[in-house]
Amino acid sequence: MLEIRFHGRGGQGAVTSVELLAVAAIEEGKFAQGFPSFGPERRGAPVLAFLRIDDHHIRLRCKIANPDVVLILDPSLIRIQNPAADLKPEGVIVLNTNKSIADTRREFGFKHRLAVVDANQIARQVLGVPITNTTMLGALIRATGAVKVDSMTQPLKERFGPMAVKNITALQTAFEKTVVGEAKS
Amino acid sequence: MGHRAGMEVSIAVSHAVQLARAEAIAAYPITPQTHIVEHLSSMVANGDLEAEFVNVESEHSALSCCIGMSAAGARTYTATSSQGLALMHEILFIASALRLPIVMTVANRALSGPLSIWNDHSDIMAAKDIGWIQIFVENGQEAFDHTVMAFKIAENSKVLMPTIINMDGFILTHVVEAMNMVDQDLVDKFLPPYLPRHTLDPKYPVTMGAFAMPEIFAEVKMNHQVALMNSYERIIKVWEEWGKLTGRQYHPVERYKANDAKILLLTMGCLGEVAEIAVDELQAAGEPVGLIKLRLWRPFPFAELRDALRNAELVIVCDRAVSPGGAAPPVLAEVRSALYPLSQRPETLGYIIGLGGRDVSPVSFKEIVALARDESAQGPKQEYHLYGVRG
Amino acid sequence: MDKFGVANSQKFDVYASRLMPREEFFTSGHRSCQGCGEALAVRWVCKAIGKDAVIAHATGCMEIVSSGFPQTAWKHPWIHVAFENTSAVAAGIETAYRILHRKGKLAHLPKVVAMGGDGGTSDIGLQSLSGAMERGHNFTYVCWDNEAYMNTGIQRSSSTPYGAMTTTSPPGRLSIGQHTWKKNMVAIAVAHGIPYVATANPSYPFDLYFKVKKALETPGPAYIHVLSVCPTGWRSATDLTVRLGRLAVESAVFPLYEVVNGRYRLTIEIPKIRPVKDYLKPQGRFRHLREPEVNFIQQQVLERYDLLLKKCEAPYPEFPSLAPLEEGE
Amino acid sequence: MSKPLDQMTWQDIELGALLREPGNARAYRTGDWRSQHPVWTKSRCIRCGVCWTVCPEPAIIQEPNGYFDMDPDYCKGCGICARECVTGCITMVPEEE
Repeated sequence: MLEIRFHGRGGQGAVTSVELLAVAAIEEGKFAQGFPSFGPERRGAPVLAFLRIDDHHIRLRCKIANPDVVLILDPSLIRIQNPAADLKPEGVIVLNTNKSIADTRREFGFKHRLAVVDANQIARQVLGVPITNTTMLGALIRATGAVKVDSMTQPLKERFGPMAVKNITALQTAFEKTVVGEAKS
Repeated sequence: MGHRAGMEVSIAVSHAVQLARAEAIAAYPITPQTHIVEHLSSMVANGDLEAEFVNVESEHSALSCCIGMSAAGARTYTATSSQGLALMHEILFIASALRLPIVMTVANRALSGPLSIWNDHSDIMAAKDIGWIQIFVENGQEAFDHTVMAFKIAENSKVLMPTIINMDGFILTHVVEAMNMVDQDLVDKFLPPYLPRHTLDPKYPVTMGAFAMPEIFAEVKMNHQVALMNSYERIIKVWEEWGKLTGRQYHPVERYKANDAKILLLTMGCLGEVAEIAVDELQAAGEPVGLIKLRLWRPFPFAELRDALRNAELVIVCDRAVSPGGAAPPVLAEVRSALYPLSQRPETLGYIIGLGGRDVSPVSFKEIVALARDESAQGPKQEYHLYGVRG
Repeated sequence: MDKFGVANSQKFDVYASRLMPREEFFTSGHRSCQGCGEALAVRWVCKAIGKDAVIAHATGCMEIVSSGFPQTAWKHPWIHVAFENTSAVAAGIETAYRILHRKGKLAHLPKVVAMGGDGGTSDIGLQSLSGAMERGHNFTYVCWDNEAYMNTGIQRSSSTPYGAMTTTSPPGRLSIGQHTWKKNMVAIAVAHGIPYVATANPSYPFDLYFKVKKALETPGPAYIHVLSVCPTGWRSATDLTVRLGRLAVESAVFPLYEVVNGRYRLTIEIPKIRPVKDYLKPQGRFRHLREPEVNFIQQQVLERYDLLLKKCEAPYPEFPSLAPLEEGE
Repeated sequence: MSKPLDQMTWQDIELGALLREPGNARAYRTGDWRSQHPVWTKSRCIRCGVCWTVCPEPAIIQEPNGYFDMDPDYCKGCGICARECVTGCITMVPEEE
């Protein structure tokens, strides 16, 4: 089972991302479970969203304590809490940043496998707004292979209608531009 | 026959209501029921569901409005949670006394105070004696299936009883997961249009809701009690029919690796599947632990439950509500009471878990089993425990 | 004289009763007190409602006296659910009829009427009534206002008049009895912007009858506030019921008027206002009042009546008409 | 109504305690409540029907000749009819012991 935790802020679309990815995995024939950190979320406040993907029916109904992946939509969140604190040793951090892998490691001390992409820039260019949730899915897929890139098309179309095309482009762009650095011992 | 799809369970429930061709809905928003009614109102607004949706000004009015709708002959649905169910409380009894087949989803949530929007069963346990059929579901598939089936059960001319589907708030309602949907054709064959036995019709005027003097009140209650207990057979029949159509067969008491298990965990709702994982791990380690999941809460399945529990040595009942100052939390109280007449009966211990959204993992269940075994060996220290409380 | 030839008359046209329907929809054998003004009001309202209607009734005197299992005094399809939710029940019935009609399961739409006492209307039932009026359900609400919780033994409500003695507003060394002025339910109903609101009183049965007819024919919510004399709670002689209702109007304590699309209009003119003491005196519930309190009531009644007349004379309605919107393309 | 209330069994109860006989309250005779009853002086009666109009029960019946009388099964003896009679032709008379 693959357990992924999204870190974002209320309004950035972490929950939407999780839902889209869950639907894509299910449409690939897998089982998935996507859910928000339940509660009265307010715009701007740090939020979590959770995703489980497995080949079998998922019976767990608790939070993800030790994720395989943490995805960080907003790098300013790292200053508040360390999203990598409970990440499995073989896990991966997927980060939205304009910095290089080396600079990121230097700044935050991450030892895990690390994937970075400047999703803000891609989102601004492609979508015209700095909303990075769908863009970051490209980075996540690049780093984990959780689903196929093509599997995202249908869920995005259903969710965004005419706006889906741009989101798909943003996702693909991020998939191509994401840089992955292996874990440091 | 249907298709597999990933969606939020609340949306699946609203699709089930749509497939059942509900005609009249009255609801008031309350977390975590909101996604269900949001989707239903958008279906009505888009013409995807030919129904009337009334945005009432309170849950009290929601159920009252549903009573009017159902009494006038419409297939009626509503959903609520927690404080909303509590605000309906008075009217819950009247809906069943009038024998109106309203279907209601309760997104189970803690009752204030302190205010908590998160999941446990204290809302429905405060309403266990309302005279409705009450069913608990474990996952999205079950929530979907049982919503469709509830209409058929409730509207059966021999049943005519309002029916509640209990689904855990957030940890079920707000989760996107894989489910097998069914086609409209199948539902239409399964669920015929609602033919009310009596309605508010000027051509055949009736009086509904007359008051009862002491000479007759108990007879009216007896009539209701017998009807509710008799609904059991119809419920089973409907579940069997659904099982044949979909391959998904449900039972009032579900057993998981319970044969020959000396120790049985007993749960209700979607923590049952979490407990399954604990049971798998415990059995793998050679421990004789199985799981019983109580699906049908009203009418209470005495015979099946006794059958399922009678050969165990220890039954660990995991309640999700407190009965402050009471003899036992609600499920433990009923299970003990059901077992009492047996000459040989297992020991019953109670652990209250997952209150107000507290996370429950397989580890929790394993700990509870260990605690209960100790307690059983040394003799119970207290009537029941609130598991995991600090201090 | 209005178009019915009766309304301006203090005593209605003596032969006019022959023009009214004979059929009784609220039957004998109901168990209201002797001289119950509310039962009289129900009788006339039900005549006005006619056959093709359904009634939702709140808990209260009229429900208790009329529906003791296994007997019912109602010939209409009738449902009682609880005390505070009648409007919601009626809203549900109205909604169900609408969808069943749209789906071709119901040939036509019966009228929907909700009824409740002053407690079930202006106190505990106010929320559901407000909700149903705000949502614009096509129903008529009739409030039986006997000015206290008579069913439970004469406790004060927000509709109990100033100075009245009830079992929970007893006069005493520190109290004159009820010390608040009667809640203006009519103004509350009008504030919802509903198309028809009226006061009525079975001492003027024809005025009452035609107001109910009008309310039923008005699309959307209609509200009728019916003063219902209660000899038991008001401590008045049973034979004075109809007379007291008339005195309430003649003293301007309870003027009869209607508010059609926000425009106020008196339906019964009061050529010469009688002193309130004529109305108060036959009622034991006001017996303890001394002259200063009576004078205060007198002054308040006249001021309030004056304000009502000003509303009737107002060149503009209480709220803009929604008609242009409905007529829009 | 087939059986008196105190002989009805739980099986006799209609589904939802529904009542199917509209207006069957007429089986209950409120005439027993009466301690006085109205008497019409026909010579003064103009057959206007005000008495019929103001009766809350209703317990006033019109005879074929147009005159009114009380329905002894239901009249509770409140006296409103006598009080409201336009010509004063109704008097309330105590019930005989």
